[in-house]
Amino acid sequence: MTIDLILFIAVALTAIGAAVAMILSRNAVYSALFLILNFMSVAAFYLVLGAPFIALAQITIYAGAIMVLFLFVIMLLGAEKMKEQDPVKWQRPAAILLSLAFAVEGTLAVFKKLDHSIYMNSLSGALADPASIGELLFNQYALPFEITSVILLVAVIGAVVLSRVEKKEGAK
Amino acid sequence: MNLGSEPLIWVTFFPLVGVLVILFLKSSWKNAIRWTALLTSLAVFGISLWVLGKFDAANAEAQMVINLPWFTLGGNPIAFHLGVDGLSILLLLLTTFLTPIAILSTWKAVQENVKGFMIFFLLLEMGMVGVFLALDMVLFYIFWEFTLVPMYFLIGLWGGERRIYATMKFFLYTMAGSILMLAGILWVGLQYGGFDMTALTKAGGIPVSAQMWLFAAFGLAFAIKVPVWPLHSWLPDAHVEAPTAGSVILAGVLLKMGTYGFLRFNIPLFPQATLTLAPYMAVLGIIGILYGALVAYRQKDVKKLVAYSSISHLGFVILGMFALNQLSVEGALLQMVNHGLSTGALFLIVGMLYERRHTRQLEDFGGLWKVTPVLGSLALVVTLSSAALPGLNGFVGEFSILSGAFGSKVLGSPWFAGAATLGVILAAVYLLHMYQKVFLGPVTHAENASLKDLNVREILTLAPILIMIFWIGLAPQTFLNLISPAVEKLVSAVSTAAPLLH
Amino acid sequence: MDTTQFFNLAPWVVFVPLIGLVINLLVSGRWGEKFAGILASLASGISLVISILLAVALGNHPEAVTVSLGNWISIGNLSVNWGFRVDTLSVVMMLVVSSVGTLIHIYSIGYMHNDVIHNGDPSRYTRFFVFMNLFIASMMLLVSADNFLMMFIGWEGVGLCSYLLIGFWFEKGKNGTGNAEAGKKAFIANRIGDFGLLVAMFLIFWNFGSLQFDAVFSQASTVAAAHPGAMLAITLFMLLGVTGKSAQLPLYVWLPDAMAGPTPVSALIHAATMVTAGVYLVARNSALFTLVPAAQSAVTWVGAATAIFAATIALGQYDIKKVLAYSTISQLGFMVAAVGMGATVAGMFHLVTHAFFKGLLFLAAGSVIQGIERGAHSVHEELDAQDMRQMGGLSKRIPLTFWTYLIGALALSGIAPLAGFFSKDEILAYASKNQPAVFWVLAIAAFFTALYMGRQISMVFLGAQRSKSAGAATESPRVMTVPLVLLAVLAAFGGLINLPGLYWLETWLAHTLGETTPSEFIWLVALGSLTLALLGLLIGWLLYGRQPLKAGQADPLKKPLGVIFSGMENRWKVDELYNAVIIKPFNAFAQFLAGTFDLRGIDRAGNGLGEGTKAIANGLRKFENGFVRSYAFWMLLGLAAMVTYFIFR
Amino acid sequence: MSGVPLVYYLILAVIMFSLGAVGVLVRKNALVVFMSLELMFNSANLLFITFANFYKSLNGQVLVIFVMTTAAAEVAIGLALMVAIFRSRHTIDVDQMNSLKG
Amino acid sequence: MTLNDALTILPVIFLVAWAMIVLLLDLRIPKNKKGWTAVIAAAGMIAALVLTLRQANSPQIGFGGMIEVDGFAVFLNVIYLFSGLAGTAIAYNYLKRMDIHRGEYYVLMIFSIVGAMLLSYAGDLIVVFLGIELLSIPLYVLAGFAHPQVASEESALKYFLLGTFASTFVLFGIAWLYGATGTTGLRGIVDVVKTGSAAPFGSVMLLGGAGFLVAGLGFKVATVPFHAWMPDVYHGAPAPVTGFMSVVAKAAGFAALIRVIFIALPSLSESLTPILAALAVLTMVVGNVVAIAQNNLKRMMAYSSIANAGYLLMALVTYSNATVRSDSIASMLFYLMAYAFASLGVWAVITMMERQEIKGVEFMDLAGLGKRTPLVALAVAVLMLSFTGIPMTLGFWGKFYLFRTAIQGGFTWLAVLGLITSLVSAYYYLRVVVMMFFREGESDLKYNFWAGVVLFFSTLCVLVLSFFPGTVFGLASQATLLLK
Repeated sequence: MTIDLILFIAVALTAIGAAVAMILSRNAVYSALFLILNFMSVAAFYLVLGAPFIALAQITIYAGAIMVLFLFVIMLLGAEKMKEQDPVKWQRPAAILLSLAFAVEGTLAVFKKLDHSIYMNSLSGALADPASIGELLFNQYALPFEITSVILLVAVIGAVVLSRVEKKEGAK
Repeated sequence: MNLGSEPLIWVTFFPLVGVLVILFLKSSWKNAIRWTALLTSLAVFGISLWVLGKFDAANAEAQMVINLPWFTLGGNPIAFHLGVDGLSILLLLLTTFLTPIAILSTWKAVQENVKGFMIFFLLLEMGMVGVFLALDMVLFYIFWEFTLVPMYFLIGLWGGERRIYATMKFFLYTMAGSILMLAGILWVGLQYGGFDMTALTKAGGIPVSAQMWLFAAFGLAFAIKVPVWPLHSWLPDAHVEAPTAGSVILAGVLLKMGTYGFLRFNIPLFPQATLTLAPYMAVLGIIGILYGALVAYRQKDVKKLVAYSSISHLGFVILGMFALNQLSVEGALLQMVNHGLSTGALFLIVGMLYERRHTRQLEDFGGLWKVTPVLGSLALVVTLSSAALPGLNGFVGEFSILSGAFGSKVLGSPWFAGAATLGVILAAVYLLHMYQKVFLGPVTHAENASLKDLNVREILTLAPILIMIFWIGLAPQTFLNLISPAVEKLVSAVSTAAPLLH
Repeated sequence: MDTTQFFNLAPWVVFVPLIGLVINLLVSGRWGEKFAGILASLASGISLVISILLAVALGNHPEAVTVSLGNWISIGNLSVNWGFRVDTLSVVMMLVVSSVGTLIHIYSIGYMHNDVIHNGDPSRYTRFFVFMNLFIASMMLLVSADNFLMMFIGWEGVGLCSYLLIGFWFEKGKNGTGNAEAGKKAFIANRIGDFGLLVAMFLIFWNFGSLQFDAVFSQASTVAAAHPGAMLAITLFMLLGVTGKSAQLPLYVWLPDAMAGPTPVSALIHAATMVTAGVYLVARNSALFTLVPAAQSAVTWVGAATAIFAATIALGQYDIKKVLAYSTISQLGFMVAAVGMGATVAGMFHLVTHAFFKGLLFLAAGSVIQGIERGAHSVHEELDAQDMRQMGGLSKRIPLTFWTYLIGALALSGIAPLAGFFSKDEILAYASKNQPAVFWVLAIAAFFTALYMGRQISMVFLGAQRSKSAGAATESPRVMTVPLVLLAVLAAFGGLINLPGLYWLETWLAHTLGETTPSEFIWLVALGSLTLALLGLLIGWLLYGRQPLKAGQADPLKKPLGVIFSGMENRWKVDELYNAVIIKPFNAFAQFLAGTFDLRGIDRAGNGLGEGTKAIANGLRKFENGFVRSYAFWMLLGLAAMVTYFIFR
Repeated sequence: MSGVPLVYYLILAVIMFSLGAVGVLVRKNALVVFMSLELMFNSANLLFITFANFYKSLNGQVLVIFVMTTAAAEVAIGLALMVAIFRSRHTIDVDQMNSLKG
Repeated sequence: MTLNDALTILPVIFLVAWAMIVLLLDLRIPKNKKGWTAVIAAAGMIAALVLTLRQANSPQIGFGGMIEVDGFAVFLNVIYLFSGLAGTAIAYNYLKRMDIHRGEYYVLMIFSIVGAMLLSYAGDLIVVFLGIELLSIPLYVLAGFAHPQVASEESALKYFLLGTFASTFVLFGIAWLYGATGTTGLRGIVDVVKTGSAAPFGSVMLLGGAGFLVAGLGFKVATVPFHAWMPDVYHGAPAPVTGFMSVVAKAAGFAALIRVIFIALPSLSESLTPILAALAVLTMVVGNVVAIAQNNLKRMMAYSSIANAGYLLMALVTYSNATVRSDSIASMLFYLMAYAFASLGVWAVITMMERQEIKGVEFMDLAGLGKRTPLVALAVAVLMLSFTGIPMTLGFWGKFYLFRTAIQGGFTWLAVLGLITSLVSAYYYLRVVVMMFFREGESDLKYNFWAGVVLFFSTLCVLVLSFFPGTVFGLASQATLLLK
C-alpha cells in the first residue's frame, strides 16, 4: 500500500464522514459546516487530480460563498432545528435501505466491471492553468458559457420575483 | 371525376348541408329547425333512391366508386374510397329511410335544445352512411368511431333518468371493441399491402395463424356492436335511456354496423378463420336468440323488453351470416333490414306510449287497444312482424336464415338451426306477453282511460314502416334481387378460399 | 262452356275476403252494422261461389291445376311462387270453408249484434267481421297453396285469427285477462306446432330441394329409399304441427280455453275449419306418410288416444261450449287417426261432415246461450249463461234451436242416417280391418260421444228449467235460425257425399290422392257402432233426462264413478300438470336469466371491470401522498431499477 | 497520487451520490435537502475531474465550472423560494408541504 | 464563436435580447398597463417565430457541433413559440384577475422557451444539461409566481427540489458518459463507440450513464416512476403557467430524449429498448388509470399529461428499427402537435375558470357549462375527444401514427396495450363532457377574448387539420429527415 493510497483513503473517509455527519446532524448549521468540510476534502482531490483552478473555485465559490449564503439563510429563518417526526413511517428505513443498496450496487458495478489496473495520472500544473481553461471557455465552450450567463440572469430575476412582497390590502 | 355528379358523395355529405343551415337558425325557431332536419333527411333519402336507380343489381362489385387518394402510410395509400354494392345497398337505404322517420318522431318528444338534437342527428346520419359506403379500412374506422360521438350526446343530453350511466357504458363498450379493430386494421394494412378493401379481398393470402387473431380483433368490435351474447349488457341500458329517435336509430342502424362489419371484413378477409370459427359464432348467435328471448320475457320495462328482443333478433343474423350459404347470408342481410324496421317501429310505439303516459312499465298499461284502437292495431302488426308472422317481413328473413343454416355445410349439423328455430316459439311468448300487458285486458289505470289515439303525424311516422313490413313480407324479391349477386360472390369467395369444403 | 277458364279465379278465393276486410277497415263501421256484416258475408259468399265454380271446372278437368301469380322468394336454390293449387282435395276444403263460413257469417250478423251490446262495446262489431274475413282468406290460402311455404302463411294466419278472435273480448274473462290469456295460449301452443312444421319444411327443402308439393311428392319414394331417417323426421315433425293446429295430445290444451271467443268463432274456427287443418296437412302429405309406417302409426295412435281422452273429459263438463270443445278434440282425434291409418278419404269425409254438424252444434249452442242471456236480462238474473246446470227444459222455450241441436247431436253421435254415422262408420270400418286395437279405442270413444251428447241434450233441453233465466229464455232472430236450419240440413244429409256404394267423395279425391284403399261398408261394424251410439244416448238419457236434475244437484255420475268423474270434471288436471312441469320452471328459468344471470352476472362483469379499474386507481393514488421525499424515493427506486437492469443484465 | 486506481475515485463518487440521495429522502428540513442535492452535484463534479485526469483533457474541468455556476443559480432561486415560503408558512419543513396530493 | 455560429442560434439570441428589452421596458410600464408587456413579449415571440421558420430548410451545425439546426428543431421550436404565445394570451387576463400581474412573467416565459429551444438544438450533452436548467429555473419561479398563495409556493418547492434532484441524475449520467467516451458531443460519443476507442471501460459505463440520463430526462417528460411531481405541480401552479409548461417542458424533454437516444446511443438499443418499453407501459397504465380517480380538472390533466408521455415513449421504443426510425420521430412530432393544441385549449379554459385560491377546477365546477357557455363547452368537448383519440380530430391521427409505428416496428403488444389504456382514458375525458353537458349547475367561467382565441384556434386546428393528416405528417417527417 503506497502512501498515495493511504492519503486517498484518509481524505475519502473524511469526505464520506462529513457527508454522513451532514445527513445525521439535527442542527442545520452543523449540516452546513459538515458540507463545507466535505467540499474541502473534495477540493483536495481536485488539487491532486490536476485541477488546481477548480479546487480553488470549489473552496471560494462553493465552500465560501454558497455555503455562507446557506448559513445566512439558516440563521435568518431560525430554521436550524425541526421536529424529526416522520409522517410517512416507511419512508426512512426504506430510503436508507434503497440508498444503501444503490451505493453497494454502484460500488460493486464499478469494482467488478471496471479495470483496476488503471491508475490516475500525475499531472503537472501546467495543463490545468487558468489561462488554458479560459481559452477553452471562450472558444470551444463559448455557447455554454453564454448560456450560464443567461441562467444566472434568470436566477437573479427569479430571486427578485420570489422575494418581492406585494404590498396590497387584504394580503396577510 | 366530377364529384358533383357522384351520388355517393351527396348521400354521405348532404346531411352536412342541413347541419349548416340549422347552425344559422335561431335556437328558438324550433319548428324551422325541425323542418330543416326533416327535409334534409328526406332529401338524403331521395338521393339514396338516386343511388338505387343507378345501382346495377346484376353486378356483384362495388359501384359508383369514388376513389380519391388521401395520404399514404408506410407506402400504402389510404384513400377516400366510397362505393356501394349488394352488401351495403339495403343498409344504406335503411339508414336514409329510418332517419326522417326518427326525426318526425321527435316533433313533440324533443322540446329542449332542438337545434343541438337535430345537428347531432344529421351528423349521425352522415357517420352511418359513411360506415356503409366506405371501402377503405381507415376511412371505415373513421366513420365507425365517429358515429359514437353524436349518439353519445343524443343519449346523454336527451335521455332518461340514468342517461349518464347508459351513455358512458355505450361509449366505453363500443370503444373497447373498436380499439382492437384499429390495431387489426393497422396490422392488416401494414403487413398485407394496403387498406383498400377491394384490393385486399382480391389479394387474399393472409396466413391462417394471423387470420385467427385478426378475426378476433375485428370480430370483437363488431360483436360488441351487434351485440353478440355475452357482450350485450350495454344495449338494454342504452336503449332504455335513449330518446325514442335515438333508440330507433340505435336499433335500426347502429347495431347493423356490427353485423355489416362481419360481412364486409371478417368473412371475406379471413375466410379460413371464418370457417373454423363459424360454428362457435353460430353457437353464440343461437345463445343470443334464446337468451335474448327468455330475458326479454321477464322484463318489466317495455323498452328493455324490446331491447332484449334485439339481441334475440340479431342472434338470427349472426347465425345466418356464419351458416355461410347463399340462403342464410341473404336471409341475414334481409333480416338486418327487417329488424331495423320492426324494432324501429316498436321503439316508435314505445315512444308514443311514453309521450302519453310518461312511463314504460308494463304494469302501468293494459287494455289500451280499447282506448287507442289505431295505435293498438298498428302495434299489433308491428309486434307480429317482429314475431316473424308469415306474410310479414320478419318471416322471410328468419325462414331464409334458418333453412339456410339447417343445411349449412359450414356448420355441418342441422341442430344449430333446429335449436335456433325454438326462438320462433319464444318470440311469440315474449312479444304476445308484451302486447297483452300493454294493449289487452281491462283498463286498470284511470290515467289510461283517456289516452288520445294517434294523430296524423304519428300515423305518418309509422305508415312507411308498415308499408315496408308488408312489402318485404309479400314481395321480398325486389330487395333480394339487389343483394344476391354480391352474396353469391361472397359465399363463393369463402368457399374457394377453403378447399376443405369441397 | 270452357270451364277451365274458371281455374284462373282460384286466387280470388283469397283476394275476395281480403278485399272485403279492407273495405270494412276503411269504412270502419261508419255505415252501420248491417253494412259490415253483409259485406263480410258477401265476401265469404263470393268465395263460396268461386269454390263452386272451381269444383265445376274440376269436374270437367279433374287433374290438378296450378295458378301462379309470380315469384315470391327466390334465393339460391330456394324458389317459391305465389302459386294456387286447384285440385279435388283443396276444392273440398274450399267448399267446406266457404260454405260453413258463409253461413256462420250470416249467423254472426245477428249473434254479434246482441253480443256487442251484451259485452258493452258496439264499436267492435266491424272488427269482428274484419277478423272473420281475414280468417277466411288465411284458411283459403292454407288450403289452396301449392307449396309448403305459402301454406305456412295460411297456417300461421289462421292461428293469428284464432288468437285475435279468442281474445276478441280481450278485457273480459277470468281476472279481466282470461280471454287474452286464452288467445295467447292458443297462439303459443300453435307456435310450438309450427316449430315442428318449420323444421319439417327445412328437412323437406334440404332433402327434396324444393318446397313445391308436386316436386316433393313426385320424389317421395326415391328420397324415402335414400334417406329413411329424414323421411321419418319429416313426418314426425309434421305430426308435431298437426298436434298443435288440430289440438291433439299433448298440445290440445289451448282449444278448450279458446271457447272464450264469441260462439261463431268457436263454430267456424275451433270446430269446423281451422282445427281440421292438421287433418288436411296429413291428407295433403299422404304421399309422404304412406312411405313411413312408423310415422303413420304414431299419427294414428296420437289421434286415437286423443279421441278417447277428450271424450272422457267432455263427459265431465258443465259448460255447454266446453263439452262441444272436448267433443271437437275427440272428433279431430278420429280424423287424425283415420288419416294416420291411411284412410285419407274417410278422414276427409269425417272432416266435412264434422264441419257441418259441429258448426251446427256450436251455432245452436250460441243460440241457446243468447236465449238464456235474453232471459236473464228480462228477469234480471246474474248467471253464467253457459252453465248447463242452470238450463234445462229449454226445448219448450226455444224449439227451433232444440230441433236443430238435436239433429246435430244425433249426427255427432253417429245415428243413422245422419251425416256423422257414415263418416264415423267409415273410419271404424277401416280400423276394424286394419288396426283392431285402434278400432276398439275409437269404438269406446264413439260410445262416450253418444253418452255425453245424450247428457248434454238432457241437461239443456229436457227436464225442468233450473233457473229463472232458463224459464225466460227466448228464441233467436231469423238471421240466426236460418243458418241453423241450413246447417241442420247439411248435417242430416251430408253423408250423401260419400254414401256407401256411391263413394262420390272417394272417386273425387282419388284424382288427387291417387289410388287409395277403397272403402268398405261393413255391416257388422255399422250395426255395432249404431248400437253403441244408441246405447250411449240411452244411458245419457237415463241418467240425466229420465229424472230431471234439480237445481244445485250434483252430477248423477259423480257417485258411481267417484274419483274418475272428478278427474274428468277437472280435465285430468292436465293444465295444472303443464303449469307445474313446463310453465313454472320456464318462468323461473327466464327470471333467473333476466334477474340473476344477466344483471348480477354479465352486466356486473362488465361494470366490475370498470369498478376494478377505479379501485386500482384509488390504490395507486395513495402513492401520490403529497410528500416530496416520497416522490424522490420513487424516482430513486426507478433509477436504481433501471441502472441495475443495465449493468447486470 | 498516481498510486490510486481510478475505480476508487469512481466508488467515492458513487458513495457520495448515494449519501446525497439519502439526505434528500430522509431529511425534512428543506435547506438540508438542498444541501444534499449540492452534495450530489459535487459527486458528479468529482467524476468529471477524475475523467478529465484520465483523458488528460481540460474539457472535464470546464464542465465543472458550468456545473458550479448553474448550482449557484439554483442556490439563488432555492434560497429565495425557501425564504418566501418561510414568510408565509413560518416553516420550511418539506413534510408540511403536502396540501397537494392524490 | 464566429458570426456563422451566432447565426445558427439567431432565434435564441434574438429572444434573449428581446427578453432583456422587455425586462427593461417593463420597469417603465405602470402596474395597470402590464398588458403592454404582454404585447411586446408576444411581438418578440412572433419575430422569433419568423426567424425560426427561416431556418426550416437549411440544416446547419454550429459551435463545433454543439448546436444542430435541423427541421426537427425547427418543428419543435415552432411548437414552443406557439405555446409561448398561447401562454401569454391566456395569462394576461388571469394575472390581472389574480392580482399578480408582473412583467417578469413574460420575461421568464421567454427564457424558458430559450432553454427549450436549446434542448431541441442540442448537439452536446453539456448543452442538454444547461438547456434543462434554463428551461427549468424560470418554470420553478413561474410555478411559485402566485406566492404567497400556499398552493403555488408548495408547487414551486416541490418542483424545485425534485427538479434539482432530477438534474443531478442528468449530470451524473453525463459524467459517466463523459467518462466512458471522453467527450460530451453527441456525435462524438457515437464515433468513439463505433471506433471502439471507448476503451478501457467497456459498455458498462455507457449503459450506466444512459440509465441516469434517461431517468433524469424521464423526470422532465414525466414517465412513471419519475412522474410524481407532475400532478402536484400542475395543481398548485397558476393555470397559465401549467398550460405553458404542459406543452413546452414535455416537448423539450422529448426533444432531449430523442437527441440523446437516437443520435448518441443507437448502440445501446438492445438494452435500452426493453427499458423504454417498460417505461412506456408503466406510464400509460399508471397515468391513465390514476386519472380516472381525479376530481380536479387540473390534476386530471396532469395525469393525462403523464399518460400522453407514455404514448410518446412508444415512438422511442422502436428507435433502433431502421425501417420506422424516421417515421417514428415524425409520429412523435405529430402527436406532440396534436397534444399541444388540445392541451393549450383545455388549459385556456381552466385559466378562465380558476378562482382566487389557486386550487384548480373541481369537476363539480364544470357542471352546467354546456348551458351557460355552449361554445366553450363544445370546444372543450372536441378537445377531450381529441385526447381520447376519436376520429375527425387531430388526436386520432396522433394515436394512429404512433400505434402504426409501434406495430410496424414489431411492438404490436405495446400498441394494443396503448389502445386499451386509451379506452381507460375515454372514461375520464368523457367525464368532463358529462359534467359540462349532462349535469345541471352554476359554472363560473370568466370568459375573456384572448383565452377564447387560444381555445377556439386550438379547437379549429384540431378539427380542420384532421382532414389533412397526410400533409401534416409530411411536414413532420420532412422535419425529421434532416436529423441524420
